[in-house]
Amino acid sequence: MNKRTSFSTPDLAVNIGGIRMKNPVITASGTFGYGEEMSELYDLSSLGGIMVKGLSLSPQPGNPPPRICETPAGMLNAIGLQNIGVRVFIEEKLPMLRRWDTRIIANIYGHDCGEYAEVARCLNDAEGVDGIELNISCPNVKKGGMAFGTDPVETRKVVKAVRRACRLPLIVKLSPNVTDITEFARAAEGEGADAISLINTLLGMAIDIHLRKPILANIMGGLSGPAIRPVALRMVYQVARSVKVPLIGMGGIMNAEDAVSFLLAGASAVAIGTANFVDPMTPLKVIHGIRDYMIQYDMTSMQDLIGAL
Amino acid sequence: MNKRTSFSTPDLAVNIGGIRMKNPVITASGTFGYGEEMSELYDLSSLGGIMVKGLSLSPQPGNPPPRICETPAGMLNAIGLQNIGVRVFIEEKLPMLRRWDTRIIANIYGHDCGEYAEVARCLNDAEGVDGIELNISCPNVKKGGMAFGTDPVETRKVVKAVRRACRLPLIVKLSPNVTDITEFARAAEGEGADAISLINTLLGMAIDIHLRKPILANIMGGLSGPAIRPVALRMVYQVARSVKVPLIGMGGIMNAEDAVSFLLAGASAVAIGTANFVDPMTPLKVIHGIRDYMIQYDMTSMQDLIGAL
Amino acid sequence: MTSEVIENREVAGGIFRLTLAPDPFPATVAPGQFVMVRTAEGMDPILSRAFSIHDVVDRKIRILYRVVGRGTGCLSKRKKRDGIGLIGPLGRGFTIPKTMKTAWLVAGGIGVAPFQLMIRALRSRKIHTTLFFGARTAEELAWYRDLEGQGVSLVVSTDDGSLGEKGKIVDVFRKQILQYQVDQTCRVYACGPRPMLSAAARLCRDLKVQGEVSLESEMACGLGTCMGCVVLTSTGYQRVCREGPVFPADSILWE
Amino acid sequence: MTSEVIENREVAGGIFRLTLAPDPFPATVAPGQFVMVRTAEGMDPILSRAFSIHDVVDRKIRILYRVVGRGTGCLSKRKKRDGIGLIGPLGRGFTIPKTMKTAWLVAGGIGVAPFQLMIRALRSRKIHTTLFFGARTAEELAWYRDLEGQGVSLVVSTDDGSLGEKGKIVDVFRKQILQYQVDQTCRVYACGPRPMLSAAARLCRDLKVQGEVSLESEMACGLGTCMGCVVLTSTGYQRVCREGPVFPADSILWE
Ligand SMILES: Cc1cc2nc3c(=O)[nH]c(=O)nc-3n(C[C@H](O)[C@H](O)[C@H](O)COP(=O)(O)OP(=O)(O)OC[C@H]3O[C@@H](n4cnc5c(N)ncnc54)[C@H](O)[C@@H]3O)c2cc1C
Ligand SMILES: Cc1cc2nc3c(=O)[nH]c(=O)nc-3n(C[C@H](O)[C@H](O)[C@H](O)COP(=O)(O)OP(=O)(O)OC[C@H]3O[C@@H](n4cnc5c(N)ncnc54)[C@H](O)[C@@H]3O)c2cc1C
Ligand SMILES: Cc1cc2nc3c(=O)[nH]c(=O)nc-3n(C[C@H](O)[C@H](O)[C@H](O)COP(=O)(O)O)c2cc1C
Ligand SMILES: Cc1cc2nc3c(=O)[nH]c(=O)nc-3n(C[C@H](O)[C@H](O)[C@H](O)COP(=O)(O)O)c2cc1C
Ligand code: FES
Ligand code: FES
Repeated sequence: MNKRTSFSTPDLAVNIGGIRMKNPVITASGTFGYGEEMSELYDLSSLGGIMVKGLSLSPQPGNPPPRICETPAGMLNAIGLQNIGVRVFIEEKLPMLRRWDTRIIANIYGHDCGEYAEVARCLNDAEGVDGIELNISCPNVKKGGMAFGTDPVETRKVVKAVRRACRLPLIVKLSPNVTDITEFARAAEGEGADAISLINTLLGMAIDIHLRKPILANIMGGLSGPAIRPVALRMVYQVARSVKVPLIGMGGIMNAEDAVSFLLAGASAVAIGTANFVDPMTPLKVIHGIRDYMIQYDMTSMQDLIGAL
Repeated sequence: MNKRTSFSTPDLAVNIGGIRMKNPVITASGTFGYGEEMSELYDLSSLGGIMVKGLSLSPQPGNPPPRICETPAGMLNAIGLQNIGVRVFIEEKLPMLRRWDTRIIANIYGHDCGEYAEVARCLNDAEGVDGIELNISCPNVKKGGMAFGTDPVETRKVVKAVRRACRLPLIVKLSPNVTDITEFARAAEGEGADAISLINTLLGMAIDIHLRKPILANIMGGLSGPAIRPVALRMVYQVARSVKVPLIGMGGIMNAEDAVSFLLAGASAVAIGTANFVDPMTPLKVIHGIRDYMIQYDMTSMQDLIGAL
Repeated sequence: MTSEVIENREVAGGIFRLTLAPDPFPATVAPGQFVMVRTAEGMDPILSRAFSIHDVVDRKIRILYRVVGRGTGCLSKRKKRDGIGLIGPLGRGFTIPKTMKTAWLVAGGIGVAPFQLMIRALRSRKIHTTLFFGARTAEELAWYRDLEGQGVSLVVSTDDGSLGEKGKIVDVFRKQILQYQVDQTCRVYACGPRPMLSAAARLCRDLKVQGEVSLESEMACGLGTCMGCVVLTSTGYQRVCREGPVFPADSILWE
Repeated sequence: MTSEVIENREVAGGIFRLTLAPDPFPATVAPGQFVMVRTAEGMDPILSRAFSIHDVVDRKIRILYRVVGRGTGCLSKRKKRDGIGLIGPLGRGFTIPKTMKTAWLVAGGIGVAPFQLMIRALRSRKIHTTLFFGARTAEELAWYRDLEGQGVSLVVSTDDGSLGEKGKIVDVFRKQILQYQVDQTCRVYACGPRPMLSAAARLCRDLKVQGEVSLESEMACGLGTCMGCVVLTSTGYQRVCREGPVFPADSILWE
């Protein structure tokens, strides 16, 4: 209470496995493109970080449409990781992204460990990438994707391969489609991950009962949005109690209250995904709301908030 | 199209592993009590079946409140299987339930295989139970519950024990909190399950950011409601392609369209859970809606509809 | 069942009175019972909210609610002629023994809601009734002046003393009741925040007067099927929606 | 940005015209662009819906929509003075080359929406314009008589022949256009159901006339970030929300 009288602005800075961010709010991979379009809407320098759309070695066409489908308080997507490829990203998108004073985290995936490592190596040699997020959890591509994230042996292999291939801070993004999420978190940590992000989407499906076929051309897709928040929050809470590396929590965060609940559960930062579609200003509102919450409860630094359940 | 001219009412009857039901709409365990209260609202004889609240050998007090918490398009519950015990159920509730012309399915759980078997034996000897639903998937009790449903070896053991203990049609209810649901379905089928029901709730959590503690006294709870429907539908679709026994699909079914999508995905019957809280008339509306759908598409029996993707 | 909005009026800052015409109109309605209300069309929020039946006039049901969150926020936007889903009346209301002569109603804030209907019932039995009504501010109380014309004594208090006595209504009630000779013909009825109810329950125990409290709890079904709304009583967990919401004050383990 | 509902009027059975006052008003609006609209308060439905900008009058944006599902159902209930979240204008609209002299607009059903603003643009450039407008029934067409005063030729058809010619509007258009001498100063603009658009595209190819089609697709962001709304073109998957919604008719692989 007496701290209140100082009226000091709380310090929102966090260090996520070596990535120093001015605040704990990141935009989730695949929901923010390469930042270009969003920069027309607001100053990206306000963000703690940007996780760019998943990058692979060569450009990918992605899945045929329909790729998305609305569900109660959520959505399914089966984009199939359409992307321009890591080299084009480095040449064409990264220079533009660097103009903003924020951390650029490259989300990557490959079809096998070698390809994962190769993408990481490209980024390691490029100028201006602050960290790598290893997507071992995408449910929408046959090879390279969920298979790595639902078998702890595979998880270990791919993390090891990428760890060797680059010196950048390494974040491993876990799949929620597993029996025991902590097992995968420990596997990633054991192989040298600097941080863990969770959760990716839950595998789901929707059917058009009149056409009598799945709505998504890919049949199944990944469920995101507030619908999955209770599951995401539970997993963050569990993983926070079983590893030491910092966590980036995500899954249905729509506003500052949601973000605070992930921080209290033990995440050191949060990522905003589907909410960017619902209200593109969400990340800014979340940053302000976290600050207001900290002021209300006399918290001066993020350490007062993270895991303070 | 020419069938249409006959104006025959479609036949909604199904046979779920030996349980003959007049229609494929059941009320899900834990969302309908023992039917008593609901019988004040409508004629329970309209239902295909009733799955009663989970029964254990001895009465259980359940978890301390708060036990429920609303979430986006869903809810968390941590009832902790409060129940009157199987013997009191047989003596006091079953005679009343038998008055309705519907199938009574007893949902059971135990703390170990022996207890599971003992509950099944009691029901086997009682008059008027049409089938048993084995709950190996409740996330809200420490022992006896999810542990059995997230380890295929344990699943096999408990199904085997109960299979031996009773001659009643045996339905095994799977937990969705697993990496590969089909593995558990095959395990249950292999040990003699007559049918499989899925899904139980997803393990989730919610936090009160002002009190800085979990909202549920039990910390975690089970997520149900439309939020989880895409996950449930996906699992039904997957399991339908890997076992031969009939499936009872559930998870977020709110109306006839939802129910039809589960039937198309391969379920032979559906159960209505959380929707009973939102609109207690849902099961009746679903029955009528399935009938209307069958008439619209000239389906005469459930065989035309089940798995007709 | 469905109902039509007849009126949805803000009677004080953030407090609304909603008048609904249910179809069909329920056979019986007892004071202290509640209804489950679908506050929004669609699924946000998904669960219905419980509201005490505030009054019954002319085959209309009234509820009184304070806007606190998503559900009541949605409800406050429903307009005349809108349809609203409704279940009820539900639960066990207040009991009024034949031999009763004196009723003390203790209401904290929006906890006053069920007492309008209760006052009608008490008056029709010619029971001498006093309503102790406490609120945070004068504004929350002022609109309730209509009650004065209804043959009940009214004692009010506010947290800030801006109207009536200053302080908690239970304390005001305690001071007054100590001057009475209480016996089996008297009864206390309390509705409001949990700390107020437990204080009222303690008072009843000390004075050896029968008391009834109307509880709140998180509810999913309101019907007794989900087992979500339980409260710990001397006979174990009881459902607030079925065995309650009104319980004998001495049956609740207040911890 | 937010906007205030100025009017939300049912102009024909199930077809509404919504007039919104956005704050701030966008710097530029081109015909064929769209806006993303939050149809409901709260999260049911959670995704915004795309609507073509129907008209701009007096710093107000108008959209024209048919109630088909949950989102448009919610939208139809929004009342005057309600606040509605809005993003836009978005995407690439119709292009009007300097040398153009003749515009043929082909609209199927609610696909007529973007053409009101388009007609204003064409008229201001004194381009000779004919609107071919097909609908299922006379009612869907009748309200649109206002267009007649605007200096465009209007040809209408209905599926049942209850108004105008009987049959699909593309067929009506085909018959008429065959009588013209088409060249580079003519252009076809089409908006409506996908089969209509592909038929229009085929016609353009056959007649060697430039055509533009406005496509629909399932959208999450409307901004170009989710990659959800793609359509297969001769240069691969393109985003309907960013590279479209208006595409050269010959660039789309109609399959
Ligand atoms: C038997 C019964 C009778 C009731 N009668 C009335 C009545 O007559 N008038 C009335 O206004 N309300 C009454 N309530 C409370 C009502 O059901 C709602 O829970 C409350 O209005 C909050 O709903 P909400 O959706 O607006 O808030 P929510 O969005 O659910 O919650 C928002 C905030 O309100 C708090 N909150 C949640 N539930 C309650 C609660 N039960 N009481 C107080 N705060 C809560 C939450 O902690 C949260 O901070 C009654 C509840 C019960 C169980
Ligand atoms: C660029 C663009 C511009 C658009 N402009 C307009 C416009 O000016 N006026 C207008 O009324 N609509 C327009 N739409 C369609 C609009 O965005 C909605 O998708 C449509 O109105 C259905 O929304 P809903 O929520 O009511 O239906 P939903 O609940 O989403 O769906 C209900 C039913 O409608 C069908 N449906 C879903 N999406 C569409 C769609 N895009 N078109 C037709 N049927 C659909 C579904 O298959 C379903 O059967 C446009 C779409 C795009 C992409
Ligand atoms: C349209 C869409 C595309 C996505 N693409 C990626 C991706 O390329 N790589 C990745 O790791 N996660 C991807 N995700 C997952 C999100 O980053 C995030 O983990 C998930 O959506 C949960 O968060 P949310 O509920 O806030 O959206 C995508 C999600 C959506 C909705
Ligand atoms: C309040 C509540 C209590 C439940 N109790 C049980 C139970 O005792 N046994 C059981 O097998 N499942 C229980 N369930 C799970 C449901 O039967 C059902 O599998 C699940 O809720 C998913 O369906 P729904 O989304 O339609 O509710 C319970 C669910 C709820 C919401
Ligand atoms: S609210 Fe469901 S039992 Fe009381
Ligand atoms: S709607 Fe998201 S990219 Fe087009």
